[in-house]
Amino acid sequence: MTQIPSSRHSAFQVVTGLFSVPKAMRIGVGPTIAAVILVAIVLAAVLAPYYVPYDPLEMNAMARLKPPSDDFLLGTDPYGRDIFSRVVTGGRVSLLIGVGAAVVSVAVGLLIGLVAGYFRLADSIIMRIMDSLMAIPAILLAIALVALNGPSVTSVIIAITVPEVPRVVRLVRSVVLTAREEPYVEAAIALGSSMPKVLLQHLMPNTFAPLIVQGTYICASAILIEAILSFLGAGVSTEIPTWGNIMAEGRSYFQIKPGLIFWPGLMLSLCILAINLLGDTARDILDPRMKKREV
Amino acid sequence: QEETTITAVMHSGLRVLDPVITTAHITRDHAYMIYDVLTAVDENFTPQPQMASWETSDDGLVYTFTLRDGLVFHDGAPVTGADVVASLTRWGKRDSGGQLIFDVTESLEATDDKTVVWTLTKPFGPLIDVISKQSAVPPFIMPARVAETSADETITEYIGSGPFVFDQDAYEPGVSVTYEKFDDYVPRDEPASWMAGGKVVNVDKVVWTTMPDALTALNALSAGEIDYLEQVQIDLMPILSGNEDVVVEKRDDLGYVTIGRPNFLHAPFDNKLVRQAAMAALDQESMLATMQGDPEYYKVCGAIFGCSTPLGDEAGSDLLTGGANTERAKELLEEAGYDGTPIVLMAPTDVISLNNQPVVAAQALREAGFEVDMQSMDWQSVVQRRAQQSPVAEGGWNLFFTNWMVPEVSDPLVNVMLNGRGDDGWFGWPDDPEIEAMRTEYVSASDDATKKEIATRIQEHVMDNVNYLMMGEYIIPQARRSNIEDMIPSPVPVFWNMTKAAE
Amino acid sequence: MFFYILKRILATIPVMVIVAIFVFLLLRLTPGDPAAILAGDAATPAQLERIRDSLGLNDPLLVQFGTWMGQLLRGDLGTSLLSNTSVAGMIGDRLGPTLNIALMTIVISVALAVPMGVIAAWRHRSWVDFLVMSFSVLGFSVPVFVIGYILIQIFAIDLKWVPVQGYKSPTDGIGPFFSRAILPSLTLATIYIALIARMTRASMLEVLGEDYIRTARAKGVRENVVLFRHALRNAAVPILTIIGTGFALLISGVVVTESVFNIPGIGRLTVDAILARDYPVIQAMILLTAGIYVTVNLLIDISYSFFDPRIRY
Amino acid sequence: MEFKSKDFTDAKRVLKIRGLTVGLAGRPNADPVLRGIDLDIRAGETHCLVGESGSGKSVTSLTAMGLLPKDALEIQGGSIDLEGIEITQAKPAQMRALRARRIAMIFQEPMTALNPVLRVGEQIEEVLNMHSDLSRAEAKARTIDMMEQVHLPDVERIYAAFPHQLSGGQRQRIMIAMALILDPDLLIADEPTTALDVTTQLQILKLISEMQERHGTAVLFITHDMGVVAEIADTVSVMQKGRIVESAPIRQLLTAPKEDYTRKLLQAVPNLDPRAPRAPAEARDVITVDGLEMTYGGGGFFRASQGVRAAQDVNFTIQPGRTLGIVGESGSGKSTVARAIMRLIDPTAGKVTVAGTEIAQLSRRQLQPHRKHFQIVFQDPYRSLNPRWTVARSLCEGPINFGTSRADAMEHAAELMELVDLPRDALDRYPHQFSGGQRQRIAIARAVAMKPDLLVADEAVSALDVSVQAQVLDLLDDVQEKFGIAMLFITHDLRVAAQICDEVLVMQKGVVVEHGPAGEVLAAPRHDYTRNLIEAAPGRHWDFANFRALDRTTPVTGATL
Ligand SMILES: Nc1ncnc2c1ncn2[C@@H]1O[C@H](COP(=O)(O)OP(=O)(O)OP(=O)(O)O)[C@@H](O)[C@H]1O
Ligand SMILES: Nc1ncnc2c1ncn2[C@@H]1O[C@H](COP(=O)(O)OP(=O)(O)OP(=O)(O)O)[C@@H](O)[C@H]1O
Ligand SMILES: [Mg+2]
Ligand SMILES: [Mg+2]
Repeated sequence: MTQIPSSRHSAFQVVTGLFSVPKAMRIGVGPTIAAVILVAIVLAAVLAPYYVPYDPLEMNAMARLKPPSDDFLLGTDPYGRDIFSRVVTGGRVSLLIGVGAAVVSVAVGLLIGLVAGYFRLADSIIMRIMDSLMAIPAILLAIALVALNGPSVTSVIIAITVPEVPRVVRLVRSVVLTAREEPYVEAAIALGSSMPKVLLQHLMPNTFAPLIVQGTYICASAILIEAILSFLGAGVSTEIPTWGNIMAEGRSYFQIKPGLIFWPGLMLSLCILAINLLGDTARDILDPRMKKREV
Repeated sequence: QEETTITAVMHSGLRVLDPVITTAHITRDHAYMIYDVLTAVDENFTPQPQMASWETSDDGLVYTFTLRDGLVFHDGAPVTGADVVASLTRWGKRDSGGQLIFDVTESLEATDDKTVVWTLTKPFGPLIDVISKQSAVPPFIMPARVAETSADETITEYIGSGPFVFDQDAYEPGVSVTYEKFDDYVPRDEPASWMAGGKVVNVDKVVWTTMPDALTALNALSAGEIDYLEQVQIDLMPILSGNEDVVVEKRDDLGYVTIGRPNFLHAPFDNKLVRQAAMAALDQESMLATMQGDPEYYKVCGAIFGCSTPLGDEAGSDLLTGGANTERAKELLEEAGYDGTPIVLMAPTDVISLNNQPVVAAQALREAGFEVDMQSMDWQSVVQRRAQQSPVAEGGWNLFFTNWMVPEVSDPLVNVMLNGRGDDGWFGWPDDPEIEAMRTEYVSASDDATKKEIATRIQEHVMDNVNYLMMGEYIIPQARRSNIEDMIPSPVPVFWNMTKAAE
Repeated sequence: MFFYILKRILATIPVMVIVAIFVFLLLRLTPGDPAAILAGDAATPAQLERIRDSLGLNDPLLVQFGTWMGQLLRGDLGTSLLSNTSVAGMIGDRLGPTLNIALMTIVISVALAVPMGVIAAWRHRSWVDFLVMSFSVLGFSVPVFVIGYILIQIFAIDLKWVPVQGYKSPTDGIGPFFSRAILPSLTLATIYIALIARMTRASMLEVLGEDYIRTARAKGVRENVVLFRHALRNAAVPILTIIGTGFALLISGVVVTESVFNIPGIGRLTVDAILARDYPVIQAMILLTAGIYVTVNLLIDISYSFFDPRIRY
Repeated sequence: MEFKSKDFTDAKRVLKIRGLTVGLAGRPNADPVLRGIDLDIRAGETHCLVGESGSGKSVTSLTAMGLLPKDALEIQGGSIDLEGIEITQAKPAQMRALRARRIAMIFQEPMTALNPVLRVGEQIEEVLNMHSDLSRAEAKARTIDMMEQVHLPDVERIYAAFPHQLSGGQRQRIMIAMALILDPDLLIADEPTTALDVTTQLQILKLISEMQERHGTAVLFITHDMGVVAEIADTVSVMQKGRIVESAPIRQLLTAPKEDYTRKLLQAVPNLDPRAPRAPAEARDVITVDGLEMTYGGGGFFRASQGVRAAQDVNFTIQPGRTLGIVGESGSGKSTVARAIMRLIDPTAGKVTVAGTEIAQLSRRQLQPHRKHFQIVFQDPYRSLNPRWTVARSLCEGPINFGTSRADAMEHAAELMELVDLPRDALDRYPHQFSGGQRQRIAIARAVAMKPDLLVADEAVSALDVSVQAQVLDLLDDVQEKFGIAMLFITHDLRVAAQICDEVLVMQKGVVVEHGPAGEVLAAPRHDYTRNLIEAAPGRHWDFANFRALDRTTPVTGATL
């Protein structure tokens, strides 16, 4: 007798396995795929100089707007530059801007937020300034800041960071304000721990989980804002390809050369998707509340 | 009969309404709608009477203008000699050509309502040419009370005697401007030719709007939401190609020039050899090709006055037109003892027609051995920075690119880049007595042959001294719905003569 | 309540003052010269200098700031350096389009995003949830202008359902207004929907775990009533908050959308003003948008107590 | 002591559970949560379900309601028969129709179980809207009527009130009205009084039995309070680890429990007989509190507010090795006193002298060196340890703050683990890897690590179930004996106070109403408030540990159930 698998059961499992994607997410397939994609994109970007077929800046007036071919994998742009080389190289600065903006805003916001959350005196002054910064439309602030410093990578990072910082500060402050009512914080005070120690060792770790989510969000939106700034003519200098300025430069070619928007757009979307998914996963892992719920 | 309205998308938004204070093209275009001019050039570059006919005394010192009949301002007041005098005076304070004339003016007076007499202290040959020019600041005639505004302040009342009336209520700065046909305008009898001839208006209303997005403008035209698009990006023409209701065409053959301007005050461009090296390194063809794509719409041209103008001459321009001569550039740099001082090249990011040139130039210059520090900034920062005479380290600059319409460079007087008076000159400030001498000669020249001869010498001088880098000519085509017809092929887009048939 | 509102309104004063000072300083430090754009390309340095003088740009910073503040206190927003028209008038002309589009965007976003989020939370970890979440991540990851182009291509060019561009005020007829406003609103809404749907989902997930939801179910209440009557109102506060802070995002999106769809709104006005360094316009605009932002968030704060009776001021 | 002793053999069977097995959803091989439960409840009967925390009481009740959390738990076998309807097979719509009409439920936390944003009247009325065709006016009339039946005052006003505007007892009355408005056959009450203070608890218990009498409802009452069981049960089932280990009529269970587990459970219940006071020590007082006063809030920019006077004129002293208990109903100011002494809040007036130093007015910095003299243990074992820190790190924090080297502190921590009866190797674990009782022991160890003179325990055992509570109380006793620590023990449970305190201080609304040796205060209260408190303690006449009535009857007259 041949072995017959317990057919009903396994078929059922296969079907549920196929359709309940989120269950797969829970056990980590989603985050795994996301991690693989992200690592691939980052590697592709970082290693770009070693494998791209053309210098991403090299113009060739005779080869403008060529369709994809063996010579030009994804065709060429209006300057006759190789789109493939530009898109993969563009990831370098886009990611740098994303990560840079995220790291700087989180670090600065964390510092200010801890101070505001803990020292009542500083709180009201800091929060008024933060409110003001939040009230100024980010994009306008960014344009003005870029105009002030010139469209370098640093100015774009600064321009994106300045309006993000108040959000981080608010977040950190609110976490600190709630956490300082926790009995374990009171216990630490009763045990004679000094204020800085309570702040750094007990309160600050509480901010990590929400900060990771916020950080991934900032990272993603920074990459996007850079694109919008380029669209408005206030992005990173055209000498430095980024996904944002490739798209912005290619925007009027949307109907005749969609690749100029599609490819960087695809990279950007994949990247942001992956970053977001990983951020959520990291939050779930870090957040003790989540842990308790699962137990 | 239904009202006919033409909706046109112009190259930029109208914000400044004073044609004297600014040289912006859109303001000039606006001024041609609502104001009239005394005299104007026709398509043969020949001045013709428009509001007034003129007579010149034999010694060339007295010009008498006689206003034609039927000229009224939009508020109903007749145009008088006093209005003309006030308008010319204000213009003379701003326009470089006008300044030259007023430097030799003894008096300018209205002897009666219809007559204006302009008396000079010494002959000024091109006087009529200067007041007839169509760019950059033509002398538009306004009511005297408006023209009495200081030349450094903008006017606040927009009344002219031109073929269209400005609709103040519908005006939204930077967004849209509406003109209505001026029913009391009396056109001349001659057929329209450039800015001269009869300005017969065949539509009731013209609305100019601005579309910040090139693609949207194209789509709006194909969808029939607008009638006319002043500038079409050449690469995008395929989008319109299948649409029989849309015509893409060149309006006139003159077009624009794109130029690079070195800063004469600082190293390395204070050295003629280095400027020549830059000229050798750059290649018109590749710069124009990246800008325009289709060779139909650009022309390699070494004539600093434009290749199809009366004064145009390509003498001595081999280095410019013969492609990139990297070898020669290297030799010249060697000879000049170029020490690798980086060139600060200002690259605007927000003006599409100026995006490409610095990028292409940077690549070519680097290949020739220049150190190039290309600094991206918005156009406003360029505009501010190019006025800085300080050294590069303190916020100065070495090179930038800009564009002109051909008529704006077409003779030694209108072409501001030929000014050689150092600090009083245009950005870049060459102190060039030779060229100043030739310009003075030009002013006193009375016949065309002499003028042409002087122009050729100036051309040769510029090719040697590299006052600026002529980078070639290009044309931006326009697009219209096919029911818009009979537009005058003039460098300035004008809306008289034009008809709109029912679609 | 009254005292609370009064207090909040008073608290906006320092915020606006800081905004004013900040913006003023930022602008004056930014390179760029309104006189130069006014005069055009061919102007000589001497001419520029004279224009600068007549615009008051050569006065000491403090004097300029004082003049501006004085004007503001008299309710005068100043005059555009470029067009020489009153800033209040310019803004008045262009506020309508932006506000109408923004309003429509908010209505569309809330109407779509809240049910999406609710259902995603309800069917937590099902394919609906996955779909909603994927959509909202996507909404975050595609630049606004790309979305705009795609919508134009599909609905205006291929299907020809609506015009490509332009704006008509609702007073010119609801039809013309709607057909022109729908695409820009949808464009703007994508990111907003993403934001609200996410927050709704998260907040609902939290609430659905609460005891009173169990109580409602123990009473035999139907699921839709459980979700929308019992859960959603409790989840409302964070959703409202995100609608408020998302408003800032909306303002950024407006700038781009107005370009793509050629809408004569304040977003474009501001960007143009920044690029042209038309200081009075920029200053007024930033104060205005900051004011709108502060007001919207004040209104939202006040509305909390409507949704949650425990919140009393 | 009187027990209920009605015979139910002839009564109609309302609920019949057979072999009910519930396990983790999607994990058929994991240990089930319920392992074959059998249960019968008859009309008019009150059946109590008791057992330690986590034994499956709530899961049993939720299964009967068809309210198991779908993605976490699932029925793996057995049947639940509700008057002929098989609940395990019912469709969601069917189940919805049954709820409130046939089977209703009230929950432990009346605050969280009521929707905070809906008016309580509407919440009751919703039941009618869902299950009947009454017009709005009729529904409202029925609701008002029901609210009157549960003895709510000022019904019209309360109808329009939101939950947060009501007291705990009132909220629970609303829950009861909601559950009983359709006159269901079975009422499940999952710890309905645990969150209430004794006096309110008494009223609610009375109300439930009154309603039961009136409507002949069967009640499944879940609790871990044996006193409550003794007062209200007809029959009792004892649960342990997902099984019912014993099921018997109340008298039989309390007098002659068959199972060891039941015995253990009963023996852990402290009785209301106060302990014999220990001899006062010779040493000088560890703490002297003099005229302590605390007012919260007050001031305000626009409206000067009164503030809450949470403690007024509190005076007491404690000597080494002795325990002072503070009792009183919820909100009487007990925690306020504790926190003021700990200087977690700054008292508005009064003196607190600990180990010879006046600390009430010291600045934070000045206070720091004195912190080691007094330590605190909090109520909630889940929140009083930093979830991100290992036990070792938590235990070392205090000593390191006072200059002990890390190595010494670690050594000491290991000793402490032994002291509180936890394995040494548990030092590297995180709090979530421990049970509530174990965490509370760690918290005690952390406090003891400082070798304090005074230990403040604010409801340190209130969150624990009886058996664990007994262990922790033993531990505290041990520690006190070993180190001669003075203890301030705050509780609302008079049984616990009776067992552990030498002296008792009774607080009401921020004021001390009675203060004296535990024997005197608890056995012969002088103040009415104290008397009420004691009378309200359920099952106070029964000595659970010895399976008999208390031989000495407290000389108190007044209300009985
Ligand atoms: N949603 C859930 N997911 C997984 N396990 C659960 C869930 N709810 C309860 N359990 C498990 O079921 C068991 C019984 O829990 P239950 O809540 O019924 O205990 P209990 O007897 O009511 O305790 P307590 O007295 O603390 O309320 C516990 O071991 C618990 O871990
Ligand atoms: N931080 C605070 N701000 C304002 N009022 C407070 C604060 N903490 C407590 N109160 C009020 O002070 C009074 C006493 O509270 P406290 O916590 O001391 O009571 P308790 O006796 O410990 O009650 P429980 O048994 O419920 O713990 C209560 O009316 C409470 O509402
Ligand atoms: Mg339970
Ligand atoms: Mg308390």
